Amino acid sequence: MNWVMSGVASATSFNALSGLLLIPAGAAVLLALLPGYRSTARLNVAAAALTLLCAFSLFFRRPEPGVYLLVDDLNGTFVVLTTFVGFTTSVFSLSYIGHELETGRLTPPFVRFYHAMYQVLMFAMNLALIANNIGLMWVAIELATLTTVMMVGIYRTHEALEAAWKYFILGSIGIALALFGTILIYMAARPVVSEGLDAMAWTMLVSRAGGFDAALLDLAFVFLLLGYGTKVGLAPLHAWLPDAHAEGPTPISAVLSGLLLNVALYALLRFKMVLAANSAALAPGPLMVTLGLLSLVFAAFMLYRRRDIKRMFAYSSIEHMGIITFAFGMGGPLANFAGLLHMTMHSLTKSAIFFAVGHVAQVKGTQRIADMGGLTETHPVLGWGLILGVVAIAGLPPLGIFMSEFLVVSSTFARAPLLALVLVFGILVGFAALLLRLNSIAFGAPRGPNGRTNASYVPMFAHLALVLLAGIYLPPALVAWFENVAKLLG
Amino acid sequence: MVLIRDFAVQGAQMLLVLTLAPLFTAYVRKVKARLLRRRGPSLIQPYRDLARLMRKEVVLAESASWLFRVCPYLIFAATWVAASLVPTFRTGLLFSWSADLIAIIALLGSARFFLALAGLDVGTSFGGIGSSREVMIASLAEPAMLMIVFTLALIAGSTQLSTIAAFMTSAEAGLRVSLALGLVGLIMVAIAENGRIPIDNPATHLELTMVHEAMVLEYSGRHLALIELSASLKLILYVSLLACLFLPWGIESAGASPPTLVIGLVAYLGKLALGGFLLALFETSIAKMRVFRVPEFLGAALMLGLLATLLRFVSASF
Amino acid sequence: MSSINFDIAHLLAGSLVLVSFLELYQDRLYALLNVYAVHALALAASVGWQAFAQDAPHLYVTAGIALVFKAVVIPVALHRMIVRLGIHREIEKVVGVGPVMLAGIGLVALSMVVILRVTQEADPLAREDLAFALSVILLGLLMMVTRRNAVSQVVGFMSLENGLVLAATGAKGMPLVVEISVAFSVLIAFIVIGIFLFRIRERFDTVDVQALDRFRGEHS
Amino acid sequence: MLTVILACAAALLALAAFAVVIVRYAAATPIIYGMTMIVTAISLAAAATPLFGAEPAAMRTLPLGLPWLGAHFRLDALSAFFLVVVDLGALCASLFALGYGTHEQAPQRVLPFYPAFLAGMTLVVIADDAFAFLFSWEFMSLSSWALVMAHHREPGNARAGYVYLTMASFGTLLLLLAFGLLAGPGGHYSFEQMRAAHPSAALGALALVLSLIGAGSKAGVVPLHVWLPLAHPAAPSHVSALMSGVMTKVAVYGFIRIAFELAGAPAWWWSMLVLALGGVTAVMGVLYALMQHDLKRLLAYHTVENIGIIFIGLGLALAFKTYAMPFAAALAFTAALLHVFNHSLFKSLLFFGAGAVLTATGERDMERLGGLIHRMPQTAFLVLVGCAAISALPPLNGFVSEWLTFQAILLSPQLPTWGLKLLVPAIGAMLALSAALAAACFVKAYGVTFLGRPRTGAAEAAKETDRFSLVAMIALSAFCLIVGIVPGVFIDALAPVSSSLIGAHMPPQIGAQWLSIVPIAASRSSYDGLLVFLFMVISGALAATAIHRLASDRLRRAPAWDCGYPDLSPVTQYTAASFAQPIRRVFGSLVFRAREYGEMPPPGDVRPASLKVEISDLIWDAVYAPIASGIGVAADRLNRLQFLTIRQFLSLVFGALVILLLVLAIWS
Repeated sequence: MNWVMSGVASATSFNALSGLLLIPAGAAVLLALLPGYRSTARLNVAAAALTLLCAFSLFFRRPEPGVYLLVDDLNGTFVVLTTFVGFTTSVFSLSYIGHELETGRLTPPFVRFYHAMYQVLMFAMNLALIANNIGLMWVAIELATLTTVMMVGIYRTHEALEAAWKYFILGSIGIALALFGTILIYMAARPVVSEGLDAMAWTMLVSRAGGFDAALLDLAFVFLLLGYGTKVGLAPLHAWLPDAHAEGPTPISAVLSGLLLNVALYALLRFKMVLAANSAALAPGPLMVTLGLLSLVFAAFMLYRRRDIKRMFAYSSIEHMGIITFAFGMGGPLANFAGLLHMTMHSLTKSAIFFAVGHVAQVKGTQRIADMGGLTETHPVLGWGLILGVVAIAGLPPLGIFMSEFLVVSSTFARAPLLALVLVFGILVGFAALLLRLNSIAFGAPRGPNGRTNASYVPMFAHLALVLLAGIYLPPALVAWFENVAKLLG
Repeated sequence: MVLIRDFAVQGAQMLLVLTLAPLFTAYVRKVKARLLRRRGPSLIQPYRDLARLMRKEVVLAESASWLFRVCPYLIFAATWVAASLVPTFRTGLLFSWSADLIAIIALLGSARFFLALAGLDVGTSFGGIGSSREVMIASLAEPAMLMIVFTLALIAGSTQLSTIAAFMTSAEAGLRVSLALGLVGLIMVAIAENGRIPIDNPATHLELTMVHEAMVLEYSGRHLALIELSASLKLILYVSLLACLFLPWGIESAGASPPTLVIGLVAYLGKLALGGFLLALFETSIAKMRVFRVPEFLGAALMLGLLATLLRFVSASF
Repeated sequence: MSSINFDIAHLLAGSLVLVSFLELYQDRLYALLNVYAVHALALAASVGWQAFAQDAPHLYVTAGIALVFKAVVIPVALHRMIVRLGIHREIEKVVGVGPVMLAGIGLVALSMVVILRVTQEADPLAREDLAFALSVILLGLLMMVTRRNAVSQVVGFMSLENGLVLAATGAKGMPLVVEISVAFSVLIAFIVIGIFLFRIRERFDTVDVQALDRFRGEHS
Repeated sequence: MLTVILACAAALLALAAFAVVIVRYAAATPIIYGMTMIVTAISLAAAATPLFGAEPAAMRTLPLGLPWLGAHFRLDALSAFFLVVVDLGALCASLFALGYGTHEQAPQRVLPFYPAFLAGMTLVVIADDAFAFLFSWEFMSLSSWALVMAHHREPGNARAGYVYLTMASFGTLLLLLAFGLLAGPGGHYSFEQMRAAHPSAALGALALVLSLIGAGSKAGVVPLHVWLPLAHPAAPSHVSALMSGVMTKVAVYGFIRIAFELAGAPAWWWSMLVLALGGVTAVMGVLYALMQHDLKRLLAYHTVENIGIIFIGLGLALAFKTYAMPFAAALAFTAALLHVFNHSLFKSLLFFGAGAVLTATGERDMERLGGLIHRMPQTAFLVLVGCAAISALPPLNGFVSEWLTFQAILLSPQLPTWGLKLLVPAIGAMLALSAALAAACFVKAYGVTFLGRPRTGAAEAAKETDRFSLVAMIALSAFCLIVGIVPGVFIDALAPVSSSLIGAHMPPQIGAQWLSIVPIAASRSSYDGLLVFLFMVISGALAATAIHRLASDRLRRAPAWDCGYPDLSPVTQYTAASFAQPIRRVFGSLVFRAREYGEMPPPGDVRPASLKVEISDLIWDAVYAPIASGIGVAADRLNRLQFLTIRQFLSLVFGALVILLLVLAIWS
């Protein structure tokens, strides 16, 4: 733990930053050891809540960047979002996993494993976000990937293992490509900065990027884009994503879509900043724009033939990741702001949707869309909650994604009309597909079994309430924060 | 004082068309009969018919509603108002500015609207046939009429009948292609609107060919009398309209002195006589056409109207 | 850096590319494993040389891992697994040797072109190393996508990873290289165990589409 | 005033939230509709004042929406006018729903969304920046979508909702593009900045086309109307009335705002585009309506027709504006706006009537109705007023606005462009044609529904509708009559609107003799609804008195004569399909590829004869079906990518890597 000692100045910041890492890590160990589902699930929630508090404390006192750890406006956003969704998801999984135990889909040892892994995942994501070292970040993202691989396969059904295996293999390739990119960045930085850790520190990379070798940076970015892009789920690197979402436990689907994709995107953004700081390097924008649009349009069409509800929303995640990547690729204060907002809103909304979907799947005992119908009649709260979620994700007001899509589309059209047309086309195609499925799930004569679920609705509606609030009123503090970040992103 | 005189003239015109209408119908019948070498009914036969109908009791179908009984009055009122707005022997009528040519068409449209509804009210198949065909004919005749009105309005710079008539009498009008096209179109529309041969035969009660008569099949007594009177009014209205627009000579414009009034009146009667004669001549020389040929007939009228308007639009720039 | 240092590093890295080509050429699993062992040996030698040349003793650890784990343990384990799963006779290429070799040459050329854009001021050793490493990575990927058999795909992944280690050691003074190579070894162990546990013979490339549909829960 | 209106919008939103809470109680229906009535009445009063007293535009910025921009709201004459349309419609709809809503099977699916829908429409017309505008616009679509889905289990409604929201989203996205264009890369989203920006000709033209498609799809311009006849009838009738009568007008508002104010100086072809679309929309809308036997769908298609008429007026106004003929432009613009107002009146009235019929019989299919005039005399009378008004019969209001439009057309020979010279007469013919066809259509609708004999037991058992519904309909028909006989008052109220957008207004009408309206000069044209009305009343009364004084007033009920073939079965009556047959033959074979397949057994054969009519919607077939199947094919093709093996997925990654490296290699 020498990195704790090395760069951290004040006692409070030490607590906050290390809390982000130590609390999940400690909780993971405890959870792995403790038996009993009820107490461990509560412990899981408590740990997530504490981590969230630590993240909030970063608002008030922000530590100076160290060699290993760094908090600035950019990752502050991500940390708060991650810990928040991590917390609400733990609340959701408290009741969700209970139901899974009751129905016998999971056995107590696996639940213990699940909770421990959950905290490891939190640890890994937090580490990835606050690492000031591209190698450390890489390690953390890989750790997060591996933990989610474990969780995806937790049901041990044929399909789950298949999905986990696919995720594992494709993830490993992503790991490898990202590592090569990381090495290349180091090589580019070494002659300018110095040998050793400094040449991998974000703080150094961004400030000194002007002197780096442009060709190396270009090459590095290609590998990073593909490597981390695999994690983001950009087409054509997305193949693991739908299956992993569909076969894993629903809280993990929520975390995957809501958080892990963001973390990988965060990595891409950081590298984009490095490239943007070097005038000779190729602009990363066009590559991101291309991949983003490709993902958007591809996922939009894929939505039409989905029969599994979770897989469908997984494709919707790909779609939105496409939009976000596109926005960041376009760059400029408006598009960057929109990208950040979209990312935040997507995290909240998509996890809310997965909470709802988890309920639906438990109620109906299946994930097949054909076996669901008339949800607003049989389960009004759940049905309307799901509708609200889908409406939000489809980018309709008064919910938050409307604002970000508004900014992305309108700011793009003034600059690159053709791209905006493709964007609009993709959004519309995806919208129609989602609406088509929503119609059959939420309306019409009830179909399928009408079970009960005792899972909590609170996390879902909490998320949706936040999304609604953001759609109507963004607090100035948040706006200032986002604007700073947007400026950082260039 | 002027107001009272204007009122008097207005009233006179209204009463004139009302009293002349049956006579004109009878006159056309008479001429037709003569042309066919028949003697034909007396000229006052329509008055007798009306009086007899008035005296008879009304036999009302059991399924008839209140609308069926109100319709004759509405139809009569709309037609009469429309007719009273057309200058006959004198322009500058008191209320002429309350409705222009477009409004007159619309008033006739109202009358037809209610007539068609009345046809449907009893719930018989013949009434339905009549209404259905009537609205089909109207759906083409009205636009044709409006296009002709457009032409006239563009030439005269007004949709106001008095203004148009005044313009036509002035030297500016001259001979124009648009006018000729408009005249032909208007005659075609007038024939269709009044259910004359070749569109409809006012004298027939042959089930499958009738239009107007099918709609009023269920009417009897005083209701039928009003309907018949309205039909006569409509006929005289169209002839007056044609006379006013295309043969405006003799219409007295302002400052009514008795001699000019008399001239106007005589001229008007002359025009009516001419119009009726030509109508009868036309009707006797042509056969009734199939119902589904009617759209072609009226389509031609619409095209004429459109052509005339287009010509005006195009030539307005010169 | 002296010219002899450079030449030796160059030679070793180049031999890694050569062995990669050899791997591509093999169509028998046993032979493939043997060639892979050579690949790992070449890597160990290259890393060892870098440790010596850069005077970075920790790189010896990496070299040791390559030598022991990759050149011995893993091939032996895979060898056994092939026997267990009874897949030793299978010829499992998607495309013929000729096109694959041609593609491989194309990839090497591509990596050269891409790396040559890097300015001369960059460390020449790193530059050359990098070109070879990139070639090895691309060839490893090529192998993964042209083989049907899970074991040979693992071999492809491992040679890809060798390329990564080569690149990492070539970057002078890069921290965490050892940790990374350990992490990758663990990853590979996981994959191998996974194949063994789940009896994945051909799960990488099932031709039975209907079976896949069933797995994916997308059948109606 | 703006504050009051904003407070009303907020109150409506609060009501929506409140409705969610209380919806399980039976009293929720009267409470919610009563409250919306009060709120919309206040809002109506607040909105009407700027029209009658010339107040400067009020502005207000709330710290909502886009953070650095805030939500701008502005109440100028145009907003005020449309707000009056919205609030008047909403007021009547709420009143109607006080009675109608009690028959609602699923009030929980209506009550929360109804006030939200009203709030959305209110906010659209007062929004003064692109974000607030589109936000409210889409919110309006969304809440009305929820209302369309209220009766989600009825066949066809799910599809209606789907098509509706998809098209609405399409329109919103296009408007978004238009605003993106007008706002420029700097993101100047407030209308204030856009007004000041004076976009270049190309930019303005593109924005106009986008807004025409975007707002036009919401308004129901052919060929973007497909959702409208599906969605409007699917909603509960008071909502149908609002959607058809009011929401389409809000769309018109959006178009006016962009085309007349934000998109800069118009080019000559703008008006041609708008005119052509308007003409086609008017004729196609009414032809579609003629082919319909579903009462509410017929009304919905008529909305399409009337939107066409409004767009014709707007197109003329644009043309006159282009060539600096302000008075003619003001005339055309006023005609369009007056038609907006009128249509909101009679369309709401007719939908209320349809709702009353629906409640009384449970039927929307005209072929299963008939004879309702005996069972529901008051409703029948009020609907008759509506039918006469929409058929543009004097002295009702529909005629006034169409008359004004005709007058505007008659001014157009002075336009210097050849294209316009040729187009405008054709548009005039189309307008005339659509007016005549509309009358035909309403003869059919009214005759088959209300007249004749009941065709089914349901129609026979119908009962007069409740008092609230009747009062709402009475109010609307009174308005139809009032606007028809004293149009001058309303035209004068529109003067500030046209002065603010056109820079001129029609001459004041109030002072004219006998309350007549004189668009340009008395010698040119004038119309006096009051006199025509009085004239008709007097002559009708005169005839009635004379006859009752002089003639026999005996009356005897007897079986119908029917040329001596009386058949007592109501099935022998003319049906809607048979009524429309002649017109279908004339127009349908061309426009709808209508085909009739009749089978008449030879004499002696006792089999029933049969007649089958096939109608195809060419617009759907030509535009929408290919899009749908194209998306289906693309989705099928791409869907194969879901079922690849891991190796093949890896190949994709590999391929992407190689391509990117190639790009990199070639780049330098």
